[in-house]
Amino acid sequence: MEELRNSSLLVIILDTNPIWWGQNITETGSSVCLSQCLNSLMVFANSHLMLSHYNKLAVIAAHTNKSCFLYPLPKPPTAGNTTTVNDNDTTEGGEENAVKIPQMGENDGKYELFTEFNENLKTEIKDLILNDRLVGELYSDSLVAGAMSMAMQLDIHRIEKEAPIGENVSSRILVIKGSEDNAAQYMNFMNAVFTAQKQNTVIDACILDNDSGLLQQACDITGGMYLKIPQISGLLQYLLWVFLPDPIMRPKLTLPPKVQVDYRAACFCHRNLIDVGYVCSVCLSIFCAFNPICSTCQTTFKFMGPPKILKKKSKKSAG
Amino acid sequence: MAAAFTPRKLDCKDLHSYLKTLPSPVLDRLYNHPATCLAVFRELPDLGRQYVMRTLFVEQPVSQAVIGQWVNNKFINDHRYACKALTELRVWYEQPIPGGQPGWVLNQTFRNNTRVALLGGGKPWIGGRSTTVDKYAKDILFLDKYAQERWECVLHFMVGSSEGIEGVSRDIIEVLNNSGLMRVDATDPNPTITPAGFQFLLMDTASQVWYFMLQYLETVEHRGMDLVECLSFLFQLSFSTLGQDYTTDGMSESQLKFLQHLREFGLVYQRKRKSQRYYPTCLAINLASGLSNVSTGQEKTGFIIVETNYRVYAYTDSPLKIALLAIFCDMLYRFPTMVVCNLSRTSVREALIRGITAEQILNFLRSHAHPKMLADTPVLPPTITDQVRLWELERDRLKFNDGVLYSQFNSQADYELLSDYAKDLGVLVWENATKRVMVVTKSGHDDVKKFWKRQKNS
Amino acid sequence: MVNVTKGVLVECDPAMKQFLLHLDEKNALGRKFVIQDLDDTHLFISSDIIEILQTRIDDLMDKLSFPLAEK
Amino acid sequence: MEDEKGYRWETEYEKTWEAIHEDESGSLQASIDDIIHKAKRKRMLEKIGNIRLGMMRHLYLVIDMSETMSEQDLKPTRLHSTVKLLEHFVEEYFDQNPISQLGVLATRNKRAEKITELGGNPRRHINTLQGLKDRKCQGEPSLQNSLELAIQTLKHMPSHASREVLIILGSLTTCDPGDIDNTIQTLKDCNIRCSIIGLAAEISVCKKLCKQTQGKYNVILDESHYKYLLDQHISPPPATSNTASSLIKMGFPHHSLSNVNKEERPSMCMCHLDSKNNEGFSTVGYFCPQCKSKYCELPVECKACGLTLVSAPHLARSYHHLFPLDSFKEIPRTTLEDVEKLHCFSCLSQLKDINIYQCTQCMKMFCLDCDLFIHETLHSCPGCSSHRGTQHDRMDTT
Repeated sequence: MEELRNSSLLVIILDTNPIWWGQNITETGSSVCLSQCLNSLMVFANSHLMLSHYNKLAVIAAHTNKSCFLYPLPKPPTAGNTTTVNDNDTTEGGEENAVKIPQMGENDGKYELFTEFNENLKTEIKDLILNDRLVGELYSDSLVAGAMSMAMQLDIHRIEKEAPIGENVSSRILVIKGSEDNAAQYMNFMNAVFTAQKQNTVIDACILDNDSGLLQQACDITGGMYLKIPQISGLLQYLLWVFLPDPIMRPKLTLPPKVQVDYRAACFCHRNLIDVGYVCSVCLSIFCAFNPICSTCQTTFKFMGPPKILKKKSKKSAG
Repeated sequence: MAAAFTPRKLDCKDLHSYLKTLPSPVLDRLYNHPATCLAVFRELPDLGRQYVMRTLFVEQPVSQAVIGQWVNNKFINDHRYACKALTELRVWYEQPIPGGQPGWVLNQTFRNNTRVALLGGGKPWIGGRSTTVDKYAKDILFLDKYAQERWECVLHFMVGSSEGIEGVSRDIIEVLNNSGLMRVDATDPNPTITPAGFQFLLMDTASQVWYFMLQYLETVEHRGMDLVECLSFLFQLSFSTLGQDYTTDGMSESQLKFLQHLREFGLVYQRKRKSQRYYPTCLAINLASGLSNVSTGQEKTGFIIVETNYRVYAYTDSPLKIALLAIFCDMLYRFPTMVVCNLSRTSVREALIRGITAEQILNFLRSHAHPKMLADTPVLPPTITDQVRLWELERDRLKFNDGVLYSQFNSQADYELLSDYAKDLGVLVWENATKRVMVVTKSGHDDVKKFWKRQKNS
Repeated sequence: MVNVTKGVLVECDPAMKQFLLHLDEKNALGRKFVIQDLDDTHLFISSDIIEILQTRIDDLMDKLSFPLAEK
Repeated sequence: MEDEKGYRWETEYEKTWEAIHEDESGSLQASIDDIIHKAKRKRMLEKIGNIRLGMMRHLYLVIDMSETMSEQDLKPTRLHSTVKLLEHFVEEYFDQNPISQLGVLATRNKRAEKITELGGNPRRHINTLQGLKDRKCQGEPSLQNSLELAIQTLKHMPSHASREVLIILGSLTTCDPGDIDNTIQTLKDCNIRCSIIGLAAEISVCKKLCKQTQGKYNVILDESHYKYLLDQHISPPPATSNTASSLIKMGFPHHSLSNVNKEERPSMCMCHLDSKNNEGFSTVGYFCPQCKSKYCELPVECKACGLTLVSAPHLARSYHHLFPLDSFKEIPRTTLEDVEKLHCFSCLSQLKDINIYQCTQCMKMFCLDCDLFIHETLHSCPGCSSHRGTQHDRMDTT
């Protein structure tokens, strides 16, 4: 059927912010908790792996104080196996603890690769959440940008080093997020988005609660899908419907229309979203009001009346 | 005589076309195992897979109109193709929805077992992982080497080299003979390789294994084994983990026998015949990828460099690989780790006469190309590819068809009567109405002759 | 009345056809073998000649080709 | 003499054996790896640090279309090769300088002509550049005429922007109507930076022109060097001391889609007003926040109220020039304990190279490939951005 074999790498970034998940249950009275969402996620991830022998998967948690890989995990070299990212032909299970198998999930009709992935994911999430107690402060936003940078790196690494010749790896990132945007990570976030655009990596976003301006931009720039789902309980159906088809498939399917993207910028001084602002000609910092000195690069601006008139004047005087 | 001149292309079916040949009760039984469902699912067209995923959790039939709307109008052909594939494999069938409109509903067995594979539940797979630690645990390197050795034994046997012949069992020889890859001549007790066999040798390992297994499966029922059980087990193997050991507990009589055969082919490793534990090898696991007719990334790195001056350098010391090259190259020099040979018109022609196609030769060179060559696009120098194809075309300048010439008809009416009849039978190969001359095939001649006699008499 | 002759239908390019006609005319294979000249790309010939014809054509092709690589 | 190095191509290959040393086992592999590895990192380390850059660039590309450009020392011809490289250049230019503008001039038959106006749309420039391939190379170029043509437009550009001319010169002669020194003086007065890439040999007048206008003058060695020289013009140049700095008022327009507001009427966009067909007539587009004129793409200067319209990502794309990521510390692998257990933070592979790279802020370890990728493409450290303590943008800390 196809000459080139297409494999697709899906990197799922899951927002595991404890504050948002906690609030979600207490405030909205929603009965959906992280573990249920995780179940949907695992079915979705399994489905992705099921689609093709060559499909690959990684899951990264964007937590409140750090972001880290949930799957695959760096292997201790004792396993005698250098491949770390999941690949159906190579193994994850070459570990010595064969005795452990009956404990991890009842041995049932599930494809063992799925079983293994699901068990790993559960353990890692558990570790992550239990460790929360050790960290003092919790924040209501998550480190999505870090997770995205990690995803980009993994992606690049795979494409350049591991993909055999003739294999066409298309990769995409799916962000499942409930908490609010993290304004402090704006630059890191945008850098990751531009990198994704350059590498032809599609960024999809599945939003559980607050609309995210940053992710809207990210999806629009990279040509991905942005979807805010009406109820979290229907997560699995939305995932299977909208996010399972890879970008090559998408033009063939009828999918939800694109959303309106808010391309406004946040000013550097107050982090407000603005329609009209002032930009330093030297460092491109954005300000919501006119300042004589740029707070970023310390440039002194020539003060020549209101900037708009200055612009026209300078044009005329030069001409 | 004329038939020998048209080389028979080795027909290697993919899973889809193989399954289509199976009767539907067999298919339904096959879907009783989650592994088969997975394998079939992966063979479906892209859109088909999306349809299955969307309807997997919907119990009622879904209106055909609704499914049609899932797809962009421009891709209606893809949609039809996907629907056809799903129906052919009995993954879904037609059932009216409550309003009376036509709908599709997933095959219940398929649905249940795909869900089991995806979500868990249900019965464990046959055998399953061993629960104890193997004292003689084998690592992946060992298994790869083992599988390669076993498989190369089969290939060695085919090219008639003496290496590792003792590893080839009667069963293997039987399969090779049955499939027409080798032939026993009256004069020589040892089987010799056929043109089909040469084509087989030039395929990549995954396709070889798959072709071989297909041929083997044809003979399974003669051996008193159950086809469905064997197939299920084979699919299960292809979804197992390399380097993991599995137990033989719970396997049926057929399957145990099947396992022994697989052991001979090198698809599984078992330390001793009676051992309760086996390791699937990469041959078995790559079967799933061989299904879609693509080479696997597991192949050894290439060793061949082809230069524009028709010279071929092969960095290998494997007698098998050298023997393979010798099928279509003139050997020039041989060194401990490399051989030098020439692609020449005579050598390629010899290969072509054996029924090997130019495409197969080029494909072999391409798929075993040295990493240095892979860096270029195209991998092979265009002069070489063109010339090899030209050599093939050159042999095709004459096409012979045994036939019978009908000429000197008395009237145009007679001519038209006969030519129309021959046309209807599909045996007319050439005609010229103005000259009143026509040629029919040899096989069609008898029918046409009878018809003519009847016409004359009436 | 109809005349029925058994033989072999040959399909080839016009150049090749001319070569065959030439062989036939010159009695190069020891005898005549073309039964009927059908059209530009088709000939009808006697079937027992094919083997000899094959080798003759191979000879021709050998003469036409040059050794491409030096040994 | 600064020109001494790389002047003769042989210089690079003199005493090459001195760089190679055998290791204990007598293999050369280690030292070859080392050379490759150094070459990889070299480009990265050459990058300039945090100085004031002219971020809003107005650049005129002048392409020599004289007879000399049909010469075949670059394959297939100088012109074809140039056009191919310039296509890449234009794309990269707009990628790295999203709010900048570019225009193309050509010179042949002693004249200069405008191929494309200054504009911010890479597609349009690339299409016209491709069209140039089919045009004939004729006569002599005129340096002065092309410079005058560039000056005409560039001198009207706002004073805070950087004004630049980049000339690709294949010819060794120029046919000028007047004294080029006067033109050079005008260029200096207008603060226009001129750079020239010569395809043949060094010419005194070019050198003088570039020196006086603070541009760069280089002559190519071969095609890869040509590309390398062009690449050097992609990153914004340091701002000249007399560039005025000011705060520019900019608008961040809303993008509206047709399906959002049903009762909204379709309207004509400002950029396609002159077009004859229906292009640009829809409800979709960007609306100027000040006067509500509609445009179909950004960045653009509003034709009605003069406001520069950009989107936030356009600005964000340039930030990495201003806040470059510090280089990572190079640590030889052997000095570390437990090397076997180490793996690259971002790609999870085991660290096997001779050197390991460590971010000075978050102390995470990276492999060489990831190090290069982080500094060349990603521009932010994955380690820092995935921890609360180190996540803050560099622009907050500066």
